[in-house]
Amino acid sequence: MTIETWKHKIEQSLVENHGLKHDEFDKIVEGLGREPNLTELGIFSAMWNEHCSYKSSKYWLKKLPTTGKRVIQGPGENAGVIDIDDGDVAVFKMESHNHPSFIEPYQGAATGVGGILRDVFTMGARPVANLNALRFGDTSHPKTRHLLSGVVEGIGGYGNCIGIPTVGGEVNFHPSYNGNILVNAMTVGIAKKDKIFYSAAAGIGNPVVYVGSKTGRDGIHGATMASAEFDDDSEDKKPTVQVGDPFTEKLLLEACLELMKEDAIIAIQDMGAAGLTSSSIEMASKGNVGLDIDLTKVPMRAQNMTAYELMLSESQERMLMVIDPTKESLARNIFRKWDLEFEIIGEVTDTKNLVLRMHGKEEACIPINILVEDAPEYQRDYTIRETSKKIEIIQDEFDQKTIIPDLIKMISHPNLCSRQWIWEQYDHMVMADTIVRPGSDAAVVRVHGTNKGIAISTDCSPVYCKHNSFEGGKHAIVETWRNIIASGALPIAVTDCMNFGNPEKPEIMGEFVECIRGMTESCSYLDYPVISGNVSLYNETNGVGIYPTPAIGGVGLIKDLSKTMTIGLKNEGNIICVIGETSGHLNMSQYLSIIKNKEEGCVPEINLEIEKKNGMFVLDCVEEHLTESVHDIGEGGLLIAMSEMCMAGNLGVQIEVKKEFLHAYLFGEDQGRYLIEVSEKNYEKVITLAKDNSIHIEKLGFVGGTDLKIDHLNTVSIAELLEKNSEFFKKYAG
Amino acid sequence: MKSKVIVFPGSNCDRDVAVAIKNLSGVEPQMVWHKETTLDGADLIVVPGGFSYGDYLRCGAIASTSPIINEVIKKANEGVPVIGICNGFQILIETSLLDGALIRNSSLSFICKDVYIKSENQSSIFTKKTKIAKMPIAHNEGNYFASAETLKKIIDNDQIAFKYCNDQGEVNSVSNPNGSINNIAGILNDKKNVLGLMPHPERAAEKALGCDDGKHIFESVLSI
Amino acid sequence: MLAKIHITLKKDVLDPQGKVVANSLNTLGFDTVEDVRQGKYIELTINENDKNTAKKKLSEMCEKLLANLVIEDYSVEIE
Amino acid sequence: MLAKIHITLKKDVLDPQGKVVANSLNTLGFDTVEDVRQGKYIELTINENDKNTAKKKLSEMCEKLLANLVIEDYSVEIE
Ligand SMILES: Nc1ncnc2c1ncn2[C@@H]1O[C@H](COP(=O)(O)OP(=O)(O)O)[C@@H](O)[C@H]1O
Ligand SMILES: [Mg+2]
Repeated sequence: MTIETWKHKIEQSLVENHGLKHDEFDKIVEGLGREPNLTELGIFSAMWNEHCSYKSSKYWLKKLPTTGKRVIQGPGENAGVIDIDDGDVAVFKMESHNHPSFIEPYQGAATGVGGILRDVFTMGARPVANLNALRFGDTSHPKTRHLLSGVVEGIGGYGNCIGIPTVGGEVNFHPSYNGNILVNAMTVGIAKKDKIFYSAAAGIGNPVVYVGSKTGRDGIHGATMASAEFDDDSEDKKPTVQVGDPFTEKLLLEACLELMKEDAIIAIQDMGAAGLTSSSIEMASKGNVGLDIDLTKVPMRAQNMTAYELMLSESQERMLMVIDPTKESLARNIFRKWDLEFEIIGEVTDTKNLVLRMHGKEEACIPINILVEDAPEYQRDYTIRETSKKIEIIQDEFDQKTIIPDLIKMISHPNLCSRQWIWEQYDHMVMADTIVRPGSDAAVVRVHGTNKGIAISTDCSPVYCKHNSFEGGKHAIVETWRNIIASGALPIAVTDCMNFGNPEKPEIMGEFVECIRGMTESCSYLDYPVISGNVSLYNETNGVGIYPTPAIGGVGLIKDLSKTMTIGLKNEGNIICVIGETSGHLNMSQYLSIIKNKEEGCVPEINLEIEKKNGMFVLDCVEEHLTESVHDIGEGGLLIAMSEMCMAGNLGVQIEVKKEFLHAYLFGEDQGRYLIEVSEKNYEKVITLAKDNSIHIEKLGFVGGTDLKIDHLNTVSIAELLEKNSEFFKKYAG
Repeated sequence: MKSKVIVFPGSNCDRDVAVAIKNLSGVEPQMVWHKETTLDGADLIVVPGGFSYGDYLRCGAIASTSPIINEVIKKANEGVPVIGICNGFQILIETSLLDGALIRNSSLSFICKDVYIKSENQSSIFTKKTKIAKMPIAHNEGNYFASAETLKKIIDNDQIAFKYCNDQGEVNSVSNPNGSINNIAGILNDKKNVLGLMPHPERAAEKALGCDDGKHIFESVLSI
Repeated sequence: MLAKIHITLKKDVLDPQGKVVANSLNTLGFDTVEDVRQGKYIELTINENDKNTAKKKLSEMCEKLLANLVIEDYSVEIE
Repeated sequence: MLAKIHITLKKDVLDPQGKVVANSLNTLGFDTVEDVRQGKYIELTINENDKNTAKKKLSEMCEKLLANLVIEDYSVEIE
């Protein structure tokens, strides 16, 4: 259906290929008291699709804890805001760009980064860190290599050019992503508490200003596409992918921050998915006002664009503002200096309608409340799948001699090997405040000009979420919390990116509901609220959904950077201790999946009480300068964590385990555990402190030499570990 | 000593180098917008890293046509010290203040990591305090190229400032991160008052960032 | 044989480079420059004796590797 | 007028990109590909009525900005 053949009467097919269900269309007609014209239909389809309206998820998202002592702005604005003392705030959010990245990995990932950056600097914050949570199909799948290289190049291409360090993230490979990769981008910015900008339009008669790049026919229907299930001919959806222009975004960033120093901006909103449509409606709805827009004023890149195209274009690097009329020329000059478009395209009205005109002719008139408050909201049916049951693991089937070969196999595996090949393609040091670089637990970025820093980590275990969505949801939150603790920071809040399959299937909806319940439990218990997020549903190809993937981005605060911890071993003779109890939980572990090729058994459960106690104990030790290095024990278990510390510090260890079931102890994935390195002189202090707090602590061994030695029986050189650990990506994609 | 840092659209290491110089010398450098036309009173001119004009067309090409560049060339010819870092190096090459060319890394990908460099010319105002130094690189087009005769000229005239090496100071192919001819990481003009280098000394100018080898380059040229 | 391959951006696709180059040409005083589109030009020597086979293979190379058909078009000529 | 500008690397300048492209084409099974050189192709619309003036200006643009004469050659045609 094209605009030319449009006959001003609604045809079924047209409604359908706008992704609107028939009852939804009836709702539109009822609300307007008439049938919408094409432009209006396009606007409704963009606003009412899953991506913009959250119609399937809203009800459940409301259950997440979103408040806390340090929370200044929770979900609902462009990004969340937390207090990090001294009048400084951190502003952050994570967002998905999954479908576009599958269709065109470089541009899809690049524009994903551009979009999340705008969400953060729209709030008045200077972005200081980017992270990316990536999920790809099996490494043997024909598409995977191309998608991986394209996505990594695109993320670097955009972030490097605009000059914001990409300091962390996560990558994993699993067949469930063969037809739907996940590209989740997170940005953290820093602002002043009294200089935060919001999107609520105000002041009847105030000018509505368009700034940034010109509007072309880019990504028309992108927002609708982002909520469409794939099928084999989704190749046809290709032309809707837009091209990113990081240089223009850099200019836009500097121009906006420059204008924000003046008292000129009343409201500001970036043009993301559904461009001018969602940004204008967002502003009007938040401000409970109307907007009158003359589309002929919109700077255009292509000839004779229609109202429909102008409203639905997803051209990048654009912003919408309401400014103080007396500051117009000042604002105009700033954007001119930066060679950017600056056009007054309309004004704020009291009609509470969105009115669009072109050459004097009215192209659309929609009451804002119909678009927003009356937007469909569903409580979809859900069924909760049985969680996978415990399997017996027979000790006799294990030969202690295989420990080292198994270890090598695991640290060489795509899901556990070093990600250096990736982060070396990202400028992770620009802005000269990166204190802890990629390759440790959380990345640490200094707040410019101070001695404090923020620690950031993204995590999620989709395998846990698939086989026990509740524990999986709990775990995703806790894993970032642990990473942040391990870097010596106090965890403060998280952002989430909820990637799931088709919510119209009760099983998928059940996964969503359970993940939210698990997340809620962890967030509440750890006083670690969700302050922003994003939902990406319909990640399915030919009816096969991805594993539930609630990617979490956590942020913490280090008040004194001299207390920053990294995972690298520091000195010969230091003592290694394990915090937390090890029962040897091999069910559903990386060991089983990598070595035994089994994805079976029960998911390890997290005891939040112990989790919190252990974490706080580690932080106390760090506070007292009692630790030399810290690493949380995550996927792959104790021995993987131990080798990562050896490799990062290029130092060996001798550890004494003397356990009957060595494999279970070394590769089990019991939760709530950390490895700490302490000097001999601090060892007693640490032990007493542990006793006083009834913390389970075990002495594991000593730092020293060039080998990893277990019970003097099993030995491997750190050099060999390093070699094997860094092999995969170079060979696969390098 | 008054330093001036030139800012182009797309520069993104301008603040980093200004902060480094401020911390080392105690004197706040002056930021100069590329549309300005004078650099009077500058004791050091810095052309910072970044992606001027998005690195579109050719890295540094468009910036090298900015109004301020004529003034940079004038001051350079008067003998004022000029340092171009990363994109700044690319810009100085495009202005022909420095010889050769910087082409795509042999790996064809952006590389951000610590490297070691050693000073080849131990007498220049920039290099005299540096022997072997560790500092980060972060670039796509740092692969130094020069024609046979140009190469001969800069060697004979002692214009090679730095070469990539390993932590032992050995210059070999393994320690060459981007395919640069003769492992060249930085070069001087024939009067030795203009330096261009790909590594980022400003990102290695304080211990908190992991290493402060980079400070010697600023200290020697600012005679701190 | 020497093959010449042109790879250009599709008509409505944004060309950030072209935009910036056009602006800077204008500021350099070339004010009659109206629009700039930047593409790739590849010279490729291929050892085939039959033009048509060569042509077929070259188109295949463009589809598989040289061009990004999502946003680019290509054309192939053989000397 | 529409001008077509080709910018190519000088013979003696190595072309890392071309080399890698050639290799990956070989590994993709196009084993008759011998050499690849990658250059730029610029389409430029210029508002001039006299071809020669246009041509002069275009060469000037190449010298001043579009080509780096240390490593690149250029050629200009006008439709
Ligand atoms: N896509 C990526 N981009 C940048 N850094 C990454 C990426 N993926 C992983 N990393 C980094 O690699 C390190 C290991 O990641 P991960 O395995 O998630 O650590 P952990 O298991 O401790 O959470 C972290 O420092 C992380 O930031
Ligand atoms: Mg992680």
